[in-house]
Amino acid sequence: MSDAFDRAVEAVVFASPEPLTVEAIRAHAGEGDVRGALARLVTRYRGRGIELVERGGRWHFQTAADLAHLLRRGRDEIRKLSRAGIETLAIIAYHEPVTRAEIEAIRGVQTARGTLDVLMEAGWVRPAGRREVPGRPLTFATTPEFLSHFGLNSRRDLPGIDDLRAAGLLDPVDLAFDQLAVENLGEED
Amino acid sequence: MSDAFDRAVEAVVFASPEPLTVEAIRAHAGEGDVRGALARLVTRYRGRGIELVERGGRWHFQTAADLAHLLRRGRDEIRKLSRAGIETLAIIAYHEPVTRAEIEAIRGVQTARGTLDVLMEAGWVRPAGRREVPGRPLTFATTPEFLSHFGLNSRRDLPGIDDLRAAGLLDPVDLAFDQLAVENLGEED
Amino acid sequence: MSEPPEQLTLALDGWEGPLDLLLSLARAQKVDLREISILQLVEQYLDYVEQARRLRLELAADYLVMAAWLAYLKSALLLPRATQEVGDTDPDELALRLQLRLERLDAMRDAGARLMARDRVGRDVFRRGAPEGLQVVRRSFWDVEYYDLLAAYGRVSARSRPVLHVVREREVMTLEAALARVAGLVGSAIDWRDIQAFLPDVTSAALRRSALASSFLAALELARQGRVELHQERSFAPLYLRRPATG
Repeated sequence: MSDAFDRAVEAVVFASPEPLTVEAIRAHAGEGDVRGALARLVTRYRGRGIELVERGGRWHFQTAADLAHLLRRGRDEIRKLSRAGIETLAIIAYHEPVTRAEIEAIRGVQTARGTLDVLMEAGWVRPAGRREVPGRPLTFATTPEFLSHFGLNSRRDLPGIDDLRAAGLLDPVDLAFDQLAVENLGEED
Repeated sequence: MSDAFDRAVEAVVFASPEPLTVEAIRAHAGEGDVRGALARLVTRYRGRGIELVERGGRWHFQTAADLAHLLRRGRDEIRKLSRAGIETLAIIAYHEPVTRAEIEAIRGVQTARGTLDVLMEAGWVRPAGRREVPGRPLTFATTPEFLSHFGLNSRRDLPGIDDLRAAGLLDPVDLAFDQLAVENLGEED
Repeated sequence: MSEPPEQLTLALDGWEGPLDLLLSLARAQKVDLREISILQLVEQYLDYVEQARRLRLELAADYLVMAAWLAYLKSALLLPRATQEVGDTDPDELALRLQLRLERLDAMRDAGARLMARDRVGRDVFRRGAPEGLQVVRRSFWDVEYYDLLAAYGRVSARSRPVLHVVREREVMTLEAALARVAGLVGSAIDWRDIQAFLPDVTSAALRRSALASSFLAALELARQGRVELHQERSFAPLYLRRPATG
């Protein structure tokens, strides 16, 4: 029965961790018309989600080329920026170019290693050369993506401190609540 | 076209290194009748060298069992489980969730340090919460990998489990004894 | 002294405890464990252990514990029922429990064997040798509004800018002034008088509160010096002052 032999060839090629030569297939599947079996299997799988293909004299199964996009699925995730992240971003926007030490001096707390990474990964912050002072610290600045995300034409559109105060964003009552929240939650969450 | 969707499901299951749940298949293949496609594919592959099987709610392709002799050649034998390991695995599978003390009560010996470790390392057994009795002992249960490795669709397919349950052989000795005592009382009346 | 037969040594090494040995003996006796003779099983076990002892084989303690328990069970089973003391466990019950345990272990041993005999992945059936793999590429979108950004900067600014505290100047009655006034007025007070009567006549409510506070402290100080007596019915009731009776 050629069908029994086809089954054996099919299973051998399927289970092999690497593409197999006709001789290697024969070594497992036993004596028989390996090429004939391979040809029948190619026909059988034509148009299916799986194809039997030969590459440089070696045979293997692969998923159909037109379905390759299914194997790489993109997933969108909406994520919240941490409080430390937003504050760091705001400081960079208002003070750029600014070093890490300056950001920490303004925030009053150390900036966790990951915070700047996240902002750079988001595409909003980039390294902007070194400051010519001892230690030559790296400075950071915002990117055009930052402006476009927040609907700004330029950094000059950012409201000044007086505008923020007028809008109640410097309200010490808020500050008191914020600091309570910071104490309770721990910084840099 | 159901055929286009069948191809997609076929390719996704084929490409996955792990057995996939219906939900995982849908995540890659897209919206469609995944179960219907799987059923059609099972029929399509029946009797071939490769089969599509469901194990514990997860789907994968595997070689037909009757071809084992061709494929085993040149492969490392899978690690042999000790007698204690086999018994412990059987007790967990047929009684889960079950505590270490309950396993020991059935086996009549303490469980050696390595026995449960080996089963967990193989991915067949996992801790499954604590029993709400004094001491809150940890319980153990089997995993989807266990079902998949032993070719079981679900725990209901464990060999002879219905007979064992009907014969009371999965009940603890105390319970079985009490039931026998009640039956004998009934006969004496 | 002859060498102990190797087969027995190996056999004993192979048992996983006394229950395991008992099960093997029981299986040799009958196929159906529900019909085995417990008495016969006990004798077989005791023979086995005795034989091992004669051959000076090291027996683990749990085998000897089981032997002692079985010897007790045997004697209880053989004794006429009437001679047993009230309160002793029924030997038939013990025998039945032992049989139930053996049945359960046997069932699991059998189940394990059937499990191992199934078509197992990697031994009887094989998964695909070189799967392409499935990938999930995660794209992160950050949910930050312009307001969040400005609020964050406002927060940082408010936190880091120096804060100047200015205390407004306001009219107060000093403790010295209150001491002088209360001490002067109490000299003429023979009867109890409300502390309100000692306050200066002022229209400002703030100054009046300050005067009350200072006068109260002055009254306490004068009472300490013995120059005034204080009387109050209860908390928050009016406070009365008068010149000390003996003063």
